[in-house]
Amino acid sequence: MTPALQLTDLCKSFGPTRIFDGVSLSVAPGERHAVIGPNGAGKSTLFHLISGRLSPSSGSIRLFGRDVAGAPPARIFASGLARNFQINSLFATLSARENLRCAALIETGHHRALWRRAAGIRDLADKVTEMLDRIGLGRRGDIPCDQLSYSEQRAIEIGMAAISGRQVVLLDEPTAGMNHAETDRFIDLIRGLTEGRTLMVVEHDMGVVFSLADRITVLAAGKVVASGAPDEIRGNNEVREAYLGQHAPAGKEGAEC
Amino acid sequence: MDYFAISLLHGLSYGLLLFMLTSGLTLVFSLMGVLNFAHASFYMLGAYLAYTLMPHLGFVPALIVAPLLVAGLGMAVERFLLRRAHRHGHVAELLLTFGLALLIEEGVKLIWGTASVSYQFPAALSVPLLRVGGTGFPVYKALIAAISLGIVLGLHLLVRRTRVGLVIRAALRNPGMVEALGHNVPRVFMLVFGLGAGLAGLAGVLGGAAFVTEPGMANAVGTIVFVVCVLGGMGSLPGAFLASLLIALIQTFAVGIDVSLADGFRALGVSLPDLPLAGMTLSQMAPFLPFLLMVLVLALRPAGLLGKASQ
Amino acid sequence: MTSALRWNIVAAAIGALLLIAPFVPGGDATVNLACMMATMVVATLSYNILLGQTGLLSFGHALYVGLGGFAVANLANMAEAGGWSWFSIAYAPLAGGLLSLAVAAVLGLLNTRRTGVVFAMITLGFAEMVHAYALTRDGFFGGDAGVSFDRTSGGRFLGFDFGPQVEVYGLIAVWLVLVLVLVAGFRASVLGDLCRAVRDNDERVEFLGLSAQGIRYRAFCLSAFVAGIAGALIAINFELVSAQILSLDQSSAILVATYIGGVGSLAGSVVGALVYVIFYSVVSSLTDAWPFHLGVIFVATVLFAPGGLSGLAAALPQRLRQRREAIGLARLALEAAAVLSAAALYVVLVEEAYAVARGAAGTLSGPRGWGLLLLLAVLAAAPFLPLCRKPSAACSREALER
Amino acid sequence: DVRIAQLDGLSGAFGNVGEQQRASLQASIDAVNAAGGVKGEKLRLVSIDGKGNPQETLKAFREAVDQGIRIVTQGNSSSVAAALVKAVDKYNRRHPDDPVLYLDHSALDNDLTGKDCSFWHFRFDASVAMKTRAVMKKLVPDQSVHKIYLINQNYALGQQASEDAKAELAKLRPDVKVVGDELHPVGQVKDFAPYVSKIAESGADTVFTANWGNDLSLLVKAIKDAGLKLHIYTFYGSGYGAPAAMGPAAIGRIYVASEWNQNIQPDPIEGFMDVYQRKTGHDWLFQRIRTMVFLLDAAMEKAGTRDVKAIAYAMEGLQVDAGTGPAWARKSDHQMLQRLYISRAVKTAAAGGPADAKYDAEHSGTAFVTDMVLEPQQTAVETSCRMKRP
Amino acid sequence: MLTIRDVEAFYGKSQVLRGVSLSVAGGEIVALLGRNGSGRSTLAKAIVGLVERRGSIHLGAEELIGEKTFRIAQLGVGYVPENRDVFPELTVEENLRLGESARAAKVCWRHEDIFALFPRLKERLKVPAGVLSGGEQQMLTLARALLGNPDVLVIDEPTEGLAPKVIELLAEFFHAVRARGVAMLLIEQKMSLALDVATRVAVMGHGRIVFEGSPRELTESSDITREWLEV
Ligand SMILES: Nc1ncnc2c1ncn2[C@@H]1O[C@H](COP(=O)(O)OP(=O)(O)OP(=O)(O)O)[C@@H](O)[C@H]1O
Ligand SMILES: Nc1ncnc2c1ncn2[C@@H]1O[C@H](COP(=O)(O)OP(=O)(O)OP(=O)(O)O)[C@@H](O)[C@H]1O
Ligand SMILES: CC(C)C[C@H](N)C(=O)O
Ligand SMILES: [Mg+2]
Ligand SMILES: [Mg+2]
Repeated sequence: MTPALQLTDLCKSFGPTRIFDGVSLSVAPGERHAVIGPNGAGKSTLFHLISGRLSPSSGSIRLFGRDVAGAPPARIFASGLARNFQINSLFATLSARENLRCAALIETGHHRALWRRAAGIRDLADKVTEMLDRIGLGRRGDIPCDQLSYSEQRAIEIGMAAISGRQVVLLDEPTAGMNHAETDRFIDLIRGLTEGRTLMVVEHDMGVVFSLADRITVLAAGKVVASGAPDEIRGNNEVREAYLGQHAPAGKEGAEC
Repeated sequence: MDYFAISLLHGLSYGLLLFMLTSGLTLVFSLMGVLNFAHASFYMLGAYLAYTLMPHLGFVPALIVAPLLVAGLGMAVERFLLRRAHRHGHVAELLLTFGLALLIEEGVKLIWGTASVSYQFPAALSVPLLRVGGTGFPVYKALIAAISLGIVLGLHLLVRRTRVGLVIRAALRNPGMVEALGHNVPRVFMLVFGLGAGLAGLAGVLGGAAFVTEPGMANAVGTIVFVVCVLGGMGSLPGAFLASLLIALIQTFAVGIDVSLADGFRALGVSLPDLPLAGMTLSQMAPFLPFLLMVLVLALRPAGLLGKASQ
Repeated sequence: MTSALRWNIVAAAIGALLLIAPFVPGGDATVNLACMMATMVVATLSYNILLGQTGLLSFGHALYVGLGGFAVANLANMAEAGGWSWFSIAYAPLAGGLLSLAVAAVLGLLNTRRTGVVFAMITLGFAEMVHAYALTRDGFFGGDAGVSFDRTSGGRFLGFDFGPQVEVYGLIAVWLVLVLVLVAGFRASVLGDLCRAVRDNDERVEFLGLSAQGIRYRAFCLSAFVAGIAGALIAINFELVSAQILSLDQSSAILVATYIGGVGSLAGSVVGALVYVIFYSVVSSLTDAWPFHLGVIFVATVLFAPGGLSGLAAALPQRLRQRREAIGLARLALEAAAVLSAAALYVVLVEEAYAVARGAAGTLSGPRGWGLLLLLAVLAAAPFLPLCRKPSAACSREALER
Repeated sequence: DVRIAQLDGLSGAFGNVGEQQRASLQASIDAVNAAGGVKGEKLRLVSIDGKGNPQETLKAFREAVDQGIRIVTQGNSSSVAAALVKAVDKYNRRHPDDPVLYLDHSALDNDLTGKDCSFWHFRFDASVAMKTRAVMKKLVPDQSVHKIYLINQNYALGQQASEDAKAELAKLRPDVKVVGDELHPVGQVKDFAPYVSKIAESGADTVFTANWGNDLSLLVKAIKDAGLKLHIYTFYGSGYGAPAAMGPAAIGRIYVASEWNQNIQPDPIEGFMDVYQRKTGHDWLFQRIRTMVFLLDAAMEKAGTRDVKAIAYAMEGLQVDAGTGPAWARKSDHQMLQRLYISRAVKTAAAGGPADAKYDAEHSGTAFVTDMVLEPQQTAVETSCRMKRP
Repeated sequence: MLTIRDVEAFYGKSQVLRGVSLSVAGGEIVALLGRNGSGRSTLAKAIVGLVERRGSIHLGAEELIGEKTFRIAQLGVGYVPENRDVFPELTVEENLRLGESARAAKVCWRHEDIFALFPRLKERLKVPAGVLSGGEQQMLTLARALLGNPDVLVIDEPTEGLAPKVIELLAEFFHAVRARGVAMLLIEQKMSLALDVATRVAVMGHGRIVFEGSPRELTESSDITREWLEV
């Protein structure tokens, strides 16, 4: 079976700074794959490369077998990949409903019917209403989203990635900034929304990672240091040391004035 | 050859004046993110104020006082108007200065009339400084070049050497956060805007006397200044310098070239069809050459000559 | 008020206006005024598409207005020279719109690559270039003198030759309605949604599989098309187009009108155009200070009412109600009177300044004038006078609300 | 009252010219009113700013007509005049019972009394062709002229001046070389130094220009700043800021062809000019405007009605005193024929110049005095006008 | 050190804080917990003057309400915002320089101290802050606030986006800062961390303080945690 996503020998540098040095990774269709690693390891950059925000210095990215390395975001989306953003990136003055509507256009095929009355497209409206309910904004769907709280905006981010109907969904720290209860709710939500799809997720919350992921890849210093089932990773010493940490030494703090 | 030399002198003098004008605009834009549409209006005010002050104070004091007055006005504008508009975003700021330009023009018409006023350099400065062939190059044009160069160098040092530049650039994105770090952002903004206005005023004192002082002068020079800014790359001072000289030289020399595109090709043995632009001589094209240049450059380099490409 | 309801009210108001305009007393003057208003509405509507919906600030919109005008003028002259009896000025605006559309389709490829200030400057560059070119070249642009034509050239249309101003008014009104329907349709359409999305966050649009530039490009072309129609109507109204129609002045007129009315809404565009034309033609015949007044209104709008007059009108009833609850009816009336007096004071002073500048004897000199000034000043300052100030609670709330 | 609408541009690049014309119109109208008006009715001036461009002028025209005004006047510039004539014609075609009369005080475009002539249009200044020929009367005999540079504004007036000058020179002084034929944009050039460098490079000894307004004053200023010693033949060099810009450098160099100079002897308008200059601070420059208002007055008296058509018919061929002698509007094309003067710049009498150089121009210390006089008949040129009369 | 009394805060017309009183003494870490949207960030903004507010907030003897934000900062309040407000166009170094202040305070922070704490930043000094990873940006905002030598630190969600190992490190660091007598108001989602470092906890619900006490008391009062924290 062709992997949903296959990265081979991916390299990326910004000027002299080398972020990736030959990363290879493969995600099977239907798999929930988590990427973890220390801050600045390049997880978000990886997502940017896959989704077309950045283009790789070398190496290939295959989406269902098709090479999309360096393609523009819209093309990659068309090939079946959607994402959210670690730092919210919504249509600020549009309502949640309208945000979702825009995200669902391609999936429903209405992006060509540019002149149809947007609110009058039945299947689109139904889909959006359903998604609003699922992300818990059923009654707040018509408020401009810059007036919603941070976590509500995070929910829209996820909703947009989900409603787009893409086969592969990338979520960058979807639960950052949420408390436990919220986080639990979102894990369920994400699980439901990505049912039958391929999910790639970046998280620092190990609770989320271990409850969501089928497989985990650990990224550090521009390389894949480990990849495997959650239990393998949990037990991996190298990962512990590079990332999870247990008795990390404290830094030296300010001197007396 | 004489023609070339004298035109070069004229072009450089004009170019440096243009740069003094543009540098104020670029400064305000790159530091505050405000594209000040009223910039050329401050230029006009400089000229008119100097015109009014000169009989009372004499030329040199007027040269100093008028820009200071304009700078003061600029600060008042920032303090009482721009600061309010800032809350509504950059477009609101741009539109505010746009409205201000309309108001200043009307105000000038109200106070000084719709006709041009006879504001000129004192006779002592209009004598030729040097002669190239039979043609004189007046002292005042040399003066313009010298003052422009001096001011601009000083400005450059000021911005590079102080922390003020940093505060402003940061405040551009997120003024609240800069304030939360303990910087008096509003005051810095006010000073910068005043400085920009003052520079425009000084350019006006010089430019008004060299050319014409009339209510339309702001519009006439305003669009050229914007072209310079965009051509050089928005917010880039070196870009503005390059573009100012480029545009000034092109405008100066184009006047002297009575050759059309069609002529050029004919010399190469190709005859062009009778297209609208092909038959025009360069001197006829002079009025819109700057725009043409800008459009061509942007087609090839969307960020302008020295502008940073933004994602 | 829901947007649909508001839209219906506006539509009804426009309909009524269209119908009665020619019959209002005042004869030709009224019809002329109505013609100018209607053409301006078309222009602001086209700008609404660009700035209001797509967030693209253009300083060169005049280019597309102008091209539409020149297209019609030249067509009419060709019709006259060639004795085309099938031609009628009635549908010539379509040709104007199409020419602008065609030019926008080419220039837009370059323009719409950028947004914000750079977009504004590029559009300005194109417009100024064509403006400067038009001034010096005879032929299509007619040079300094422009292109005059006769709108009755060609044959009749439904029995009208459009010589009389009333017939022209009818023609403009019909086109206005068509354009309104078009723009309203656009706003509610999927494209309208996408334009607003691009306005808010063009990068994100790309990650939804759509091309932001493509959307900007479509909005730009559509807006140019409507602008071309506006220009054609302006041309038909005056039977002349000159390079002036391509100038920055023309672009700023449209910008100012659209913004004063309220940039985000259709109603705003309509209101803005009406206000602008009233200043441009009615107020201008009363006072030389009209551009100053208009400028002040524009600046005040930018500062205090970013939603424009229409936004202000929509929010006003609620604000008044809140204010009344906060401070009571009497004091509200006092404040309203103060605001009106301040406005009157401003007008009186500016008018006086203009009168003095023109060398006219100041109307304010003498005890009557001073009395009036004093009265207005006192009224304007009334809410701040200690006598009128209510103690305690009301005051602190007020301070807070400010 | 009989209202006359002035539609000249009062703002924009040439607003200063419009303002002076307004003052001249007002003074002339005041003079008529002081003498009892038209059959007891006063003339009244209504100025509507046409901003110097066709589009705004047509709007102003419409405004005037809406106000019930049926006599309009305008003169700056020729391009506006061309549009206005057409608009007036169309209006009159559609309103045959209530037509409008257009009195053109300054627009020189040959076509206005040539192929585009109209029954409703009367022109009170000499046409480009007439002025060019007048200039040539002075220039042709001058044997110090060898190389001439033509520099003109790029619109009807300048284009025709350049064409006519070249044609005349080819006919009358084939030995004179035209070393430059420049058409520059109207009202946009802020610094003529580049053009002047070009003139210097060409080796010209003489310049011919029909420029006016700032385009004239800036041109001569640049010539002066460059220290070039050239003879300058102009249509308008005694006004529009040119004397002020050149100062004494003008003396012996500038020639003007016009219907008026301030120092015509003996003073034909007795005191009128003094009052005007004292009141407005401007030189009295537009004698033709006074003639125009006087002719209108005379025609209205003669027609005995306010019917514009009758007035227009009455104006044709009617002779008035232009102050400088008799003047009348030729019936065939409605072109005013009047004396034309070639004037030259001299030191004022006060500064030791000739005795008749009494009034200096724009406080510049130079005065314009008569060098040559052309009688009305001498100034006439043939016309191609085929006028349609109602 | 920081005394908040009856503070109300507004976004335009909508009131978010409805009479909050809370105080933080020098050397104390008060953790502020609460559900999403309960108004904790708004309280932080109210302290530094980034939102419209009334009531009274004292820093020592100084009243902060009515003061401009930059004055509040100069008086010694350091603020770490929740959404990593770095200045994206400026380099990391420039961001840090903006945070510096010559204030004489209990604790003086030098660049070396910062780099010892966040070595990652030292490597990235010359890059524009906008390209930093989420976690790096979080470190930068912390570092920047520290360089201002504040007496009171208001920290909004510092752990968001940080790797577990760094969070551990952070906990140590909080203790150390506290030991120097700096007062800290810590807004945090991660209960474990909050309870670990805090000397006192407060819980916010619907714009009010609904609980105040020691960490132990909070863990014991299960009704509070159930009702206001959904744990
Ligand atoms: N345009 C750029 N130029 C230079 N360096 C960059 C650029 N973009 C990213 N980087 C660097 O690449 C590294 C990886 O960043 P990335 O955002 O992918 O990290 P991350 O793994 O998502 O970290 P976190 O968990 O903190 O979000 C960072 O050190 C960052 O500074
Ligand atoms: N700019 C704003 N305009 C209007 N309402 C706002 C704004 N910012 C926040 N709010 C509202 O204020 C309330 C409190 O928000 P606040 O950010 O203080 O919550 P929080 O406790 O920090 O929650 P979170 O965990 O989501 O950060 C929320 O209901 C939110 O919708
Ligand atoms: C006022 C005049 C100088 C106008 C000029 N004669 C023209 O025809 O344009
Ligand atoms: Mg990241
Ligand atoms: Mg928060």
